[in-house]
Amino acid sequence: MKIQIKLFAAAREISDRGEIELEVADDISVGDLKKLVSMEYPKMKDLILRSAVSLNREFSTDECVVHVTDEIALIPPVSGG
Amino acid sequence: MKIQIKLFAAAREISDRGEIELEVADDISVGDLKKLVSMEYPKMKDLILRSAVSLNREFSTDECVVHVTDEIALIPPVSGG
Amino acid sequence: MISITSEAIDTKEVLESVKSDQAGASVLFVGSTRQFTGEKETVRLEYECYETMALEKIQQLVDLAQSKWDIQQCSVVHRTGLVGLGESSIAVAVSTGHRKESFEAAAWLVDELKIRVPIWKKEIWADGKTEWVHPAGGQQPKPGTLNHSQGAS
Amino acid sequence: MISITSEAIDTKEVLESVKSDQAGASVLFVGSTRQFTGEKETVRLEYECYETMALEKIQQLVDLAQSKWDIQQCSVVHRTGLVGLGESSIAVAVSTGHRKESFEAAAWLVDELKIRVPIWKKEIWADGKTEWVHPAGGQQPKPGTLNHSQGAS
Repeated sequence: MKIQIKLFAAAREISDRGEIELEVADDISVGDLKKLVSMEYPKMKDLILRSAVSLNREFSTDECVVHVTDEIALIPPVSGG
Repeated sequence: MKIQIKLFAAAREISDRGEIELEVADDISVGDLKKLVSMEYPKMKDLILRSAVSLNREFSTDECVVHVTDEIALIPPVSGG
Repeated sequence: MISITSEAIDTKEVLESVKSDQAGASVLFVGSTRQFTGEKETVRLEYECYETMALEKIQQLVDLAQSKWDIQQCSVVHRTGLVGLGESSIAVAVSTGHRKESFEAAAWLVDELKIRVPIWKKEIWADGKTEWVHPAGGQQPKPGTLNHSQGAS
Repeated sequence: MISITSEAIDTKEVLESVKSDQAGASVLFVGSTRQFTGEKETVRLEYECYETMALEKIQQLVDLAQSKWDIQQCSVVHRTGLVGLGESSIAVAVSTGHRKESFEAAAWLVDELKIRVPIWKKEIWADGKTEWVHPAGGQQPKPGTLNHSQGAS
């Protein structure tokens, strides 16, 4: 399936784009998705290790399954306030 | 010596005046002064038991000595804020 | 800014008075007339103060707060006279480098002011009765208690 | 009032948004751009956010705060884009019957927002360098952690 991942902050700057598109296996886990993005974008690897993934604007765990309809984002450690 | 004592809040309302004048012994203690005021103004007695006395805008203890030049006030329990 | 005023408190001015480029955090506390205390209904409050002593005591509290926390700016304004429902009787503002200190110092200043500063509140109840608030069992300030060893515990 | 805005924050409006005759206490927290962090000098900050998620997360925090404390009104406003020295990036206001709850809830909301809401800060230093702030060892939010059993401990 084809998915889009929103990128923010350092992830957006490192990849120079606000969203990336990837072809991934159906029912891929969040953990595997993070590994895949790290391989495709090695410059983001360190940051991805410290980042969360949100599915439909909720934080997920590595075990969560990604669906094609999910709104997906990479959430580096936050620093608002 | 003749002294004036400033009164506030319930003490002012009970005595119906913002300041009272008393003839007291030289070097009277704050404790004795409070007793004297309680005798002169029995309606204030309960409140005086719970009140402090300030000398020159500093809280005093019963042992402090009152001087004729002191600025004296009866300070009922405060409730600002 | 330390002041006692019979006018309405300009809370925006109080907050702006603590502005500093060295501050990352500011906390403004505003106390106002609350309508209900349990079942009893307040229509307004009246504040009276021993102004010269109150100003000195507030200044002592501000000085002490500045010795306890790394404060950029600190303001305390108290109103006197009648204070209607929802109107402000007190505003305390503190600015600091980091937020923890702002919250702590502002809360401490309000706590201490309520114990140590000669200001009194009269409740004017909806049933027409009035009542000076002189808390029973309240800590009665003693000389020399306003020092570094106590307060923020 | 919950909002994310690229305009300057009107802190007076945020404070007024929590006004209530049932409140005896209001606390307004304002976070602003601090010039120095140790030896390093900041000239401005830039904030970026995942707006739809950030608004949902802030609403969840406000809902949770209202379940933890007896809050009259609660507002959270965060700014995005460039925020100059001394300008405000965040304003949180809480009104409650009594002051303890206002201080606690406002401090808790700021603490939690800094952990759980997808907003990021970029330091723009005086030497021309820039740096996204992604705290190391920071608590990484997990699903289901936003519940009653944690937070205000």
